[in-house]
Amino acid sequence: MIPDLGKYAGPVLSAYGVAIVLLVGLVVVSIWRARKVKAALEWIEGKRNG
Amino acid sequence: MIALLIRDLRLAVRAGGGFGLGLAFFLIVIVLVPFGVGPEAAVLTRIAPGILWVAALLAALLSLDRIFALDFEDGSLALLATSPLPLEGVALVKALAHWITTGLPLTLAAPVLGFLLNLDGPAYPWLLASLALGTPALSMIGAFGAALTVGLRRGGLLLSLLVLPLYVPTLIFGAEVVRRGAEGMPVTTPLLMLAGITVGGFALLPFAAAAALRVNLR
Amino acid sequence: MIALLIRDLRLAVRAGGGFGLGLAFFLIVIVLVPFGVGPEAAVLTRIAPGILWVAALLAALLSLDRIFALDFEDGSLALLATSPLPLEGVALVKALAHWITTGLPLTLAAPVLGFLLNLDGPAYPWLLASLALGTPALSMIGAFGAALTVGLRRGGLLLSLLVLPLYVPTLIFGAEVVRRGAEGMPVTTPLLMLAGITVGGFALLPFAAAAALRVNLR
Amino acid sequence: MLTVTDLACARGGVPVLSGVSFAVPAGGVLILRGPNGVGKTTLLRTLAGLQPALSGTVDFPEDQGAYASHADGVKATLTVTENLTFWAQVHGSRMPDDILATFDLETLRDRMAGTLSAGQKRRLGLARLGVIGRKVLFLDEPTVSLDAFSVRLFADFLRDRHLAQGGLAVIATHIDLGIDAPELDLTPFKAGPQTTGGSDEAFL
Amino acid sequence: MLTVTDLACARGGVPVLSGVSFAVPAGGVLILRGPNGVGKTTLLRTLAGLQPALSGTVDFPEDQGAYASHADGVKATLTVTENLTFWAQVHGSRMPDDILATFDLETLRDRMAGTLSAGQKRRLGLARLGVIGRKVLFLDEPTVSLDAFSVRLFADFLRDRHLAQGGLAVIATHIDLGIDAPELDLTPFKAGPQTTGGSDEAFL
Amino acid sequence: MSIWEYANPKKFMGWTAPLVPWLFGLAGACLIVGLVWGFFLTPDDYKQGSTVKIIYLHVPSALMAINAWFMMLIASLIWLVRRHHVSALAAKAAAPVGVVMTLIALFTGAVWGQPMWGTWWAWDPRLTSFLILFLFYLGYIALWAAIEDPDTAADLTSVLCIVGSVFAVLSRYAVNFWNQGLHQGASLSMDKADHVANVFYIPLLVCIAGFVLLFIALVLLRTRTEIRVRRMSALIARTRPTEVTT
Ligand code: HEM
Ligand SMILES: Nc1ncnc2c1ncn2[C@@H]1O[C@H](COP(=O)(O)OP(=O)(O)OP(=O)(O)O)[C@@H](O)[C@H]1O
Ligand SMILES: Nc1ncnc2c1ncn2[C@@H]1O[C@H](COP(=O)(O)OP(=O)(O)OP(=O)(O)O)[C@@H](O)[C@H]1O
Ligand SMILES: [Mg+2]
Ligand SMILES: [Mg+2]
Repeated sequence: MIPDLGKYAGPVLSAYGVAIVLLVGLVVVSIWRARKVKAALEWIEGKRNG
Repeated sequence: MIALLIRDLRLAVRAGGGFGLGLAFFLIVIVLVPFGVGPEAAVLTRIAPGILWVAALLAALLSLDRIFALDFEDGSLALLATSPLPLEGVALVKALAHWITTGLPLTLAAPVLGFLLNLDGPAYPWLLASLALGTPALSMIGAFGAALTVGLRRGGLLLSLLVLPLYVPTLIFGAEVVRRGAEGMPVTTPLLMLAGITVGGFALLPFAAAAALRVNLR
Repeated sequence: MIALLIRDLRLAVRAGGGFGLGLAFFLIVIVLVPFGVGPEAAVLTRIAPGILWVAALLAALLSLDRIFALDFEDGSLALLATSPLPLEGVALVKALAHWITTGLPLTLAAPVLGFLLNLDGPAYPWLLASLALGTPALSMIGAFGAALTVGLRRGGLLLSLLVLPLYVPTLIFGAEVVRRGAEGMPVTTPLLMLAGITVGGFALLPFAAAAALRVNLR
Repeated sequence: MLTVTDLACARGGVPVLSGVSFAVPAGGVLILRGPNGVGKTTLLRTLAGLQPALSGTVDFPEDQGAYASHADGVKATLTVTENLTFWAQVHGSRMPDDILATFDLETLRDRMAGTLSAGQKRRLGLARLGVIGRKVLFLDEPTVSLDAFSVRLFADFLRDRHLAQGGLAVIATHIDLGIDAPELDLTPFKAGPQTTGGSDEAFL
Repeated sequence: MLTVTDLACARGGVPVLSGVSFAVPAGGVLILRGPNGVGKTTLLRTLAGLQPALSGTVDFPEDQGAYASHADGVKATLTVTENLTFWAQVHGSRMPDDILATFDLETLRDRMAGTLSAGQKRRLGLARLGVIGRKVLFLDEPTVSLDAFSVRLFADFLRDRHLAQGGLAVIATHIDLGIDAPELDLTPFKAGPQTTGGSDEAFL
Repeated sequence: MSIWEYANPKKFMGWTAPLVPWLFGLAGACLIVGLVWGFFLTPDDYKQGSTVKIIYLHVPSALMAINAWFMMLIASLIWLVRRHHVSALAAKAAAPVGVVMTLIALFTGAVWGQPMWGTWWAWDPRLTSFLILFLFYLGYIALWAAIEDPDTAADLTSVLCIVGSVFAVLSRYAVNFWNQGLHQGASLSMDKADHVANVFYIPLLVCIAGFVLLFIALVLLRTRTEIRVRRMSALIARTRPTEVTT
């Protein structure tokens, strides 16, 4: 499946690997924090109104 | 404004005022480098212009947080802000005082320290010229950074982080002047650029610094 | 003592506490040197071990005045001195906290910055080892210097002046380890010396620092 | 003449006081009262223009305001005289000859300010007010650390020199200054949770 | 039990007080009086062992002294509770459950100390005294910036908790604390120019 | 209704809510298509071999790293002139995204440089000015983190962003100048994009689109989070001092 990368397999794969890890990491962290903050805010709003 | 300048200079030379310590730091960095790099003369000659400029920059940097922090802590800055002096003028005067207590002695001492690093003979006048032209810019840019971080307790290192990238152009042109001077190449272009940065900085940055001070005094 | 350590670490990571800024300074010095010295890879490779160690030393140095000064100013230090904790323990813990917030991150980041200076391949493990062994000594020696200057307002630069000569042996052996590592020479002797300085420093300097603190609190 | 109309002010982005209105005539004093944390410091800083008001107006002759708090800009490594001369020069005024006597600082005139005791340093900070020639003073706990004698010195200065020359003052204090002046208790003006105008208002 | 015998003390190398003698029994308070600059701060620092005496002796149970002044070691970036817990841990004591209530800090418990008003911060500084479990307190103007209500809180704490448990205190202040205690005016003990013992004595 | 109405935090929360998932979906689709296409279905370059595949990550991330700073500059100006909280918070939200983009560009460039130039890092003008950009990002983020009051932080970081931009341009020029004087330069040229054949070009465009969309989605999401944080602290502040938790 993986195309033959020849002698440059190392650089190419590590570039893809690190870039994807960084991107996915950023997305995951952003979403995780968004969820956390949203929950905390809803809790506070609920307490204020209820 | 003259009164402010005189006061700042007087404070600097009084006990604990820090006069001469920038110079000492400059000296010590220059002395440490051969310990780290090793004593070979050829290598030292090669890196001398760069190291001298980097050391001058670090020495200027280390005393930046004095520019406003002390006056902020004891309330003087708030009082100055409500005084008839324009805050832009205050920023300008304080940068000037910083230069007189740091940049100027550093410039005068640099040729002596050049010997320690085996700097090439023809480079000495250019070392002096580039530092004399460039260190005022370091003080003014630094005053801007100090104004940004004045509200933070011990903003010292944050200040370094903010200011150092702003120092890059000055450093490049300054070191380039000395290097070209050492190799007998023409130095006009980098020297002009250096002058441009200094003039531009003194024309514009006092306004940015005053704006930052106003925000921090709020 | 654990409580003190935890408090110091907590203060460091809170706003304005300065965690990570030592690291940033390290990074920036390493970046600045090529701007000054010029971009030639061969020259950079040659001076990389020395510059890396000098930069690490300067980064440690800049955050030294936080070790005691803040606690002195707000009176905490006087209160700690009259508390059941021995002042020697306080000095030790504070040096430790300084190392955890400065020396440790610096050590971990150094290999990455080695790239920027074109450090030779075989030198990397030795760079790590020498910094891991040497930076604790920098923190402990620095804590002693900070204890000496704690009573002075903005003793920052004076502190540098006092501490830098004390750093010279650590610097020489540390840079030597890396340089020998880069050239494939045996590194045991300088490594042992480095370890000796660290162990000796931690055994003796807390007492000196505590004595200095007592004098300054008077 | 100081006129404050429907002022609201905030600390750390949170409204602290609202609906404060008062007027102080030339030659008058207003004493601010209120328990710790009610917002005296905040109000004085707002009046002096050191922080923006949330709403409402503060009106007094331009360039006549002066603020003084614990941090009174005294430099430890300047002498008493040097400290005062500096502020006089900054304000373009001359230092009155008798100001040192007024605050009983004559014997201390050549001492470094850093070697003064707490009360002596405070007197120096107050003496600055007599030097800068400003008419509208905003004073935050001016008599902290002063002994009874020095409090009287201060009251005399205020009455006989400042107010007599048409100045006015707003003073926050917890003690009795020995000045006959109207008092304003800030407790009723405490901002409720609904006060509008906070910098975070857009987020509510 | 605190006994002071013929004490002389100096500030900046200059003798300030001499011949001070007094004793405070367990459960007792001594209030130091005297005009600004007479040497109250100097005396308290000497008693607490923060600076050496020129001559004379200070005697109280070891490891029982605690000194408190304006600078009360409150960290701006720690919360009120974190500040107090830290000092409790350092002294190996437990934080009493009601100490926050005693100083009316309950609603502020999770606030960063840096965001407190002057008086609130002062209350926090005083609460520290209730946490460290020391018996012999040396307090330098403890009620600066406090309103009348908070001064009473402090007096109650001192009387009902500290003194009642056998503690004692020496307090320098310019105001009336509402505590019934003997006072000592330091004016008569002012060191004359002949007082011996200054660090520069060898040069006279 | 003026266009600025959309910058009111409440309105902003309203109209961005349905947008975010779509943007993430679209960005993900573009990225998967572009990267899979580029990685599996394009031939190797005759000169660079398979390393040419790195272009699909390197170029879009380098583009976005610069554009993120540009966006922050504009948002900062809007904040200083019109004082719309959302623009300040958007600038704050974009900075970490920009850093990650810069890191990706730096890293992919470095591993590409090893086979192409024989070195991980060279002090070439382009690389150098990127490193400086990275430092500006770090300083900007550190300043945000260091200041407690959010409005003060917004003001000061905005001023920093503007002054920093001027100096970034200046350094770019300075670095150019510096390297011409000293460096052989030729081996570092990166003008290959002009010659990139269509086989490489189209997937590259898809990847760029993916990065742009991802950037927008992330900034919106993070801005929403920042708004919520502000709202939270506003609510907590208003309930003071009767009860405070969390
Ligand atoms: C750490 C190393 C590197 C960094 C920081 C870096 C940075 C950059 C930057 C800032 C751009 C400009 C993006 C734009 O504005 O269009 C760029 C584009 C590009 N880079 Fe790199 N680069 C690095 C290494 C490399 C290497 C080793 C190669 C290949 C030999 C390479 C090939 C390219 C190409 C083909 C482009 C797009 C063409 C263009 O815009 O002219 N880069 N890179
Ligand atoms: N940074 C901040 N964030 C939130 N609240 C704050 C901040 N700073 C102060 N406050 C609160 O604002 C209120 C007003 O404080 P202020 O200092 O004006 O009070 P004050 O009347 O001067 O009190 P004191 O008599 O104790 O000096 C206090 O309740 C204080 O806790
Ligand atoms: N470094 C110094 N050098 C010389 N004299 C000093 C120094 N520091 C303080 N003094 C003097 O020592 C005397 C005692 O000061 P101290 O601070 O003990 O007074 P105090 O009674 O606490 O006054 P206050 O009520 O104003 O706080 C003062 O007259 C002061 O001017
Ligand atoms: Mg107050
Ligand atoms: Mg005193």
